[in-house]
Formats: sequence, structure tokens, C-alpha cells
Amino acid sequence: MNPADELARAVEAVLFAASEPLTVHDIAAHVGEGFDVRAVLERLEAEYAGRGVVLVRRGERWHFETAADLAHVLRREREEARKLSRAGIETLAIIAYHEPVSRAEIEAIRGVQISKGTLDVLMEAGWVRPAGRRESPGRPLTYATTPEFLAHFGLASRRDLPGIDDLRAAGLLDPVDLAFEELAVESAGENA
Amino acid sequence: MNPADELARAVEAVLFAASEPLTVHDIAAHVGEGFDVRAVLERLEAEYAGRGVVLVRRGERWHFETAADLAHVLRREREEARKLSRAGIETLAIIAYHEPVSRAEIEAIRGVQISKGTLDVLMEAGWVRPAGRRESPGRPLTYATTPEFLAHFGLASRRDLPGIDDLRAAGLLDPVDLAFEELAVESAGENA
Amino acid sequence: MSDADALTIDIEGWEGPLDLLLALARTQKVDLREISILALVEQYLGYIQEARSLKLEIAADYLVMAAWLAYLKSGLLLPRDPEVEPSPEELALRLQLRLERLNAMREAGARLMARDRIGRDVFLRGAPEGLRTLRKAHWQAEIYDLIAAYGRVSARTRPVMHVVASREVMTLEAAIERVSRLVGSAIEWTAIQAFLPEGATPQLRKSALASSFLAVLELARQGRVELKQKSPFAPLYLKVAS
Repeated sequence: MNPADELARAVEAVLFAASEPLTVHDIAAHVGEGFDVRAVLERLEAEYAGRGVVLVRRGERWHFETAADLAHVLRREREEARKLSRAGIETLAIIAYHEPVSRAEIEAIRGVQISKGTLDVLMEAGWVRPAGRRESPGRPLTYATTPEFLAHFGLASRRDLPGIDDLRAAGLLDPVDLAFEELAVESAGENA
Repeated sequence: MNPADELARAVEAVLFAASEPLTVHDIAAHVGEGFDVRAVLERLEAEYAGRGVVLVRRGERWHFETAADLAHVLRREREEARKLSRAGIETLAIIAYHEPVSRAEIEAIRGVQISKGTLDVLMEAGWVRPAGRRESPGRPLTYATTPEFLAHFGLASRRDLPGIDDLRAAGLLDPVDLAFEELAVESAGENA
Repeated sequence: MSDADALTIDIEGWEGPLDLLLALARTQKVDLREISILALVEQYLGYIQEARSLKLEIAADYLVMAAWLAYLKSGLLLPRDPEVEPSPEELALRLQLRLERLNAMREAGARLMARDRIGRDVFLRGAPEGLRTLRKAHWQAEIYDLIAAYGRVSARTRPVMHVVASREVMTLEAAIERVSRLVGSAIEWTAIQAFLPEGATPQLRKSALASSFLAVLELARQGRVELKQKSPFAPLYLKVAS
């Protein structure tokens, strides 16, 4: 390693000691204001690249984590993360790719009602949060993903969501036409 | 940093992710037998020397820790404005008017006991200091105000504190119970 | 029904009619954008028919979808009625879009789950020292608070000099003398207030009323006056004893 200057040493120590990802602002609160913390972070990121431990940026937050290709060395069979149900996975994907999105819109895309528990599980995991009400009839509550979501799935930002550009280009992320869904159900009802 | 070989990367990741210091044997259980783990540890120790994070050996166990000289960076002080309690301000006033004064004397003047914490707060605030022991039975410790006390309250000297006559003139010596009596008579008059 | 035969008749396994439609569409083994909606409708209706013939419980929303698809099918097959909006072709297109959308999200979810995830593929520091924020109190007090506190302490503990304000009162003796003198001329029932001094201050009036009341009780005990009161707190009347 190259000899690190005092600021880099301090930033490195703060990130190592932190129990959760930190923003530039969080780091500055410890190492002192008036430094270009971002530049130091980028330098450290480059220094650690290729090592067994890497410095990564997830949204606005930075943290050290083990290199992904070493998973086999570290994985412990007993600690398999709780498996999400199919409904949970689809709901999380819909929220991530469409956020902010209301419950009715999630249901329209899945073509089935979601149980209360599905959103609860995602919120309990810390991946989803309520994101305010939409200014439309009924003022429905909307949902969006959290910084923890980006960190957990190793995304630098939502733009890194797999295939998001292609899906957008194909019109598959356009706002959901709730009116049509109702129409379809109505016509079905009339003709049943 | 120098490009780390695969074994060094694995050892680094295992130590980073471990929740407690590891022996060479523990590490070998993860990265596989048949490697000279000790040699790798010594190389990593040298690589990290002087950085914000160091690899250290404690007995037979190894672990990463933040550099000892950076402990002050991991702690951050935040100032919070807090108002002095009634007991605190009364005790401070008695010390200011009577210094040097012992704790027993403060209690006699206040007519109420004071807790240890009250004097501690005043000393923490930097307004009160121990002022030697009195040459009387029990040699009690006395207290006095500090230059910071004068500065905080905008006083050039203790002589600037208003005297008893000034306090009486300002109505600050009116016993509370007399004031109550007057109030009672007034309302009685209104209802007659 | 040969295509749908590939799918086990297990209505419980589907997450709603759209899920079932997507699974059926996949059996056409073409890109979702090229599926035959008409064939898909046939597959779905056949599947529901089969399930019914096996006397399986079918949830209402599957039947609603079946009815809607039957309507769509007839629209697609019958000569076009320009009055009907949206056209059956547009409805078919929208259904195809819905399937594409659900499929896209299903695949996106799978790709998301396959990423390098914290706690499964990558790991955070096992024993972080932790960052600490020490709260340092910044004590505040004003000079007024200080001197007011000293005034309060002094007032509380300084030897208190009791000064009794001079206050006009009517003693019991004075009241007995006054009431006995005035009642001598009162043959009619008279309210007790009539025996109080004229033009007295409110304070003296209160004192006089209290003293006069006691005086009246004393005179009644001696048999010199008679008292009358209708109820508690009603006006109190007196006259000379007959």
C-alpha cells in the first residue's frame, strides 16, 4: 500500500469503525469540515480495488465490504438470508423499478391483490419505505426503496437496476393505466 | 496497495468479516489447508502498517482494528444547549455572593440540601471551582466562581452583582407567601 | 388443450389469473410480443373448463377473467363494430402489454435476488468498533436568573419580619353592642345586612357581617331576639323577641 496521508487514514478508520454505511457528510462530521472527503473516498476506492476488502458507494453512502468473488470463502451455511416469497420478490421489483408506486398500481401490474404482510416484510427488512401520498383521487400512499435496499443489493444507484434502461425504452415502466384495469374488470362483469 | 494474491485476498476478507479475533487455525478452516497462512498474515501486517486500519496480533489471534492514534476521530463531540436547574442556579448564586463557601454553608443558606450532581454541573460548566479547605473543624472544601463565570454573565467583577438593597428595591426579596396573601385579599375585594 | 396439458391442473399454485395467463403464454414458446392472443384465450378457457370438469374450486377472479376473455374472443372473431371503444384489437394489445409487464418484473426480481447480496455474498465488517457521538452539555443561564435566584433564596431563609397591615375590623363586643342597640326598634323581621354600618369598606363589611352573625346567635341564645331563615344560605332575618 502507498503511505496514506492523515486525512485518508482518518477516513479509512471512520469507515472501518462504522456499523453502517456513511455519507460524505457523516464522515466530515468526524474528520472535520473543510476537506475534500469525496476525493479521498475515490482515492481509497481505487487503492482497495482488487483486494479482499473493497470500498463501495451505494447511493449517497459508502462502506467497506468483502469482495463478491470471495463469497465461497466466507459463506456460512447456517446464515442463509430469509427467503422472500415470490409475491415479496415481485413486489420489491415493482417498487424498485417504478417508484414511487401505490399499492393499487402494484396490484394492477401483478393482477392480484397483495396481502398486507408482503409490504410489511419488505419494510421490516428495511428495503421499502412509505414515500408520501400521491395528489390524485383517494390520495393513495406510495412506496419507494431505501438506501439500505441499494446497499443490500450492491447497487450504486437505481440506474444500476438490472435492465432498467431496456425496460424503460420498451415502455414497460410507463405509469400504470389504472383506468384501463377497471374498464377491463367492468366489461368482464357486464358480460359475465 | 500492491496487487494482493488470491490467498492474501481471502485472508483479508475472512479477518474483516469475522466477529472476533481469529487464530491461524480458524483462518485456515476458511481459506483451506495447505497454505502458509502465517506468512500471509505477516505480509498483510506490513502492508497495513501506517494506514488508518492495522492488522494486529493479540496472543495467538489476529484481527483488524483502527489505528490507536485515530481514536479521537471515531469520537465526535456535539454541544447541546441546556438550561441550569433551579437548584443549580440557586447554588451558583449563593457561591457567587458568599464565596468561598462550603457545601454545608450553601445548604444552610438555601435551606435545602444540594446533591453532589448540582456542584458537578456547575464545575462542568466551568463556572465554579474548588477553592481550598477552610481551617475549621472537618476542614470542609470551599467553592468559588471562576473568570469564566464573570465572562458568561457579563460581569467585570463580583462587586457588579446587585446588593441586597438593590434586590429589595427590585422586588426580588418579596417573600412568596406575603405576595400570595395580597393576591387573596384582592380577589376577595372583587367578590364582595 | 394439448398445450395446456403441460401444466398441471393445480389452481392453487397460481398467483391470480394474470399469473396463469403468463404461464400459458410461455407454453407458446414465442416472444411475448408475438403470442397469439386468440390461442391464449383458448388455452385459458380450456384450462378453466378442465378444472371445472375435475370439480376443482375455482376462485371468482379466475371466472371473471374467463368471462372477459370470452368477450374478447367474440370481439376478435365477429365482424368489427366501429361503435365499440376500445376495439377488441386494442384490448388484446393491452392484455399482451400487461403480460409483458408482469413478465419483466418477474425477471427483474429474479435478477435482483441473484445479485451479490450483503450477508450472503458480500460481508460487512464483523466487529466494527462503532462511531460515537459524545453529547457535551453547553450550560446556559442568564444574569437575571442568577440574581432572581439569590433573591428567592434570601427571601426564603432571611429572618422574616412580620408586619401586619392595619385592617379595619368589628370586634364581637362591638357587634353585640351595635345589634342590641339597633334591634330594639325593629318589630318587623329585618335582614341581618340592615345592621351593618353604612358606607363601610368591603373589608370592614365582611368583618362586620361575621361579627354581627355571631352577635345575633348570642342574643338569640339569651332570648333577646328571634331568628328566621328559610333554608341554608337563605337571607337571615331577625326581630326583637316578643
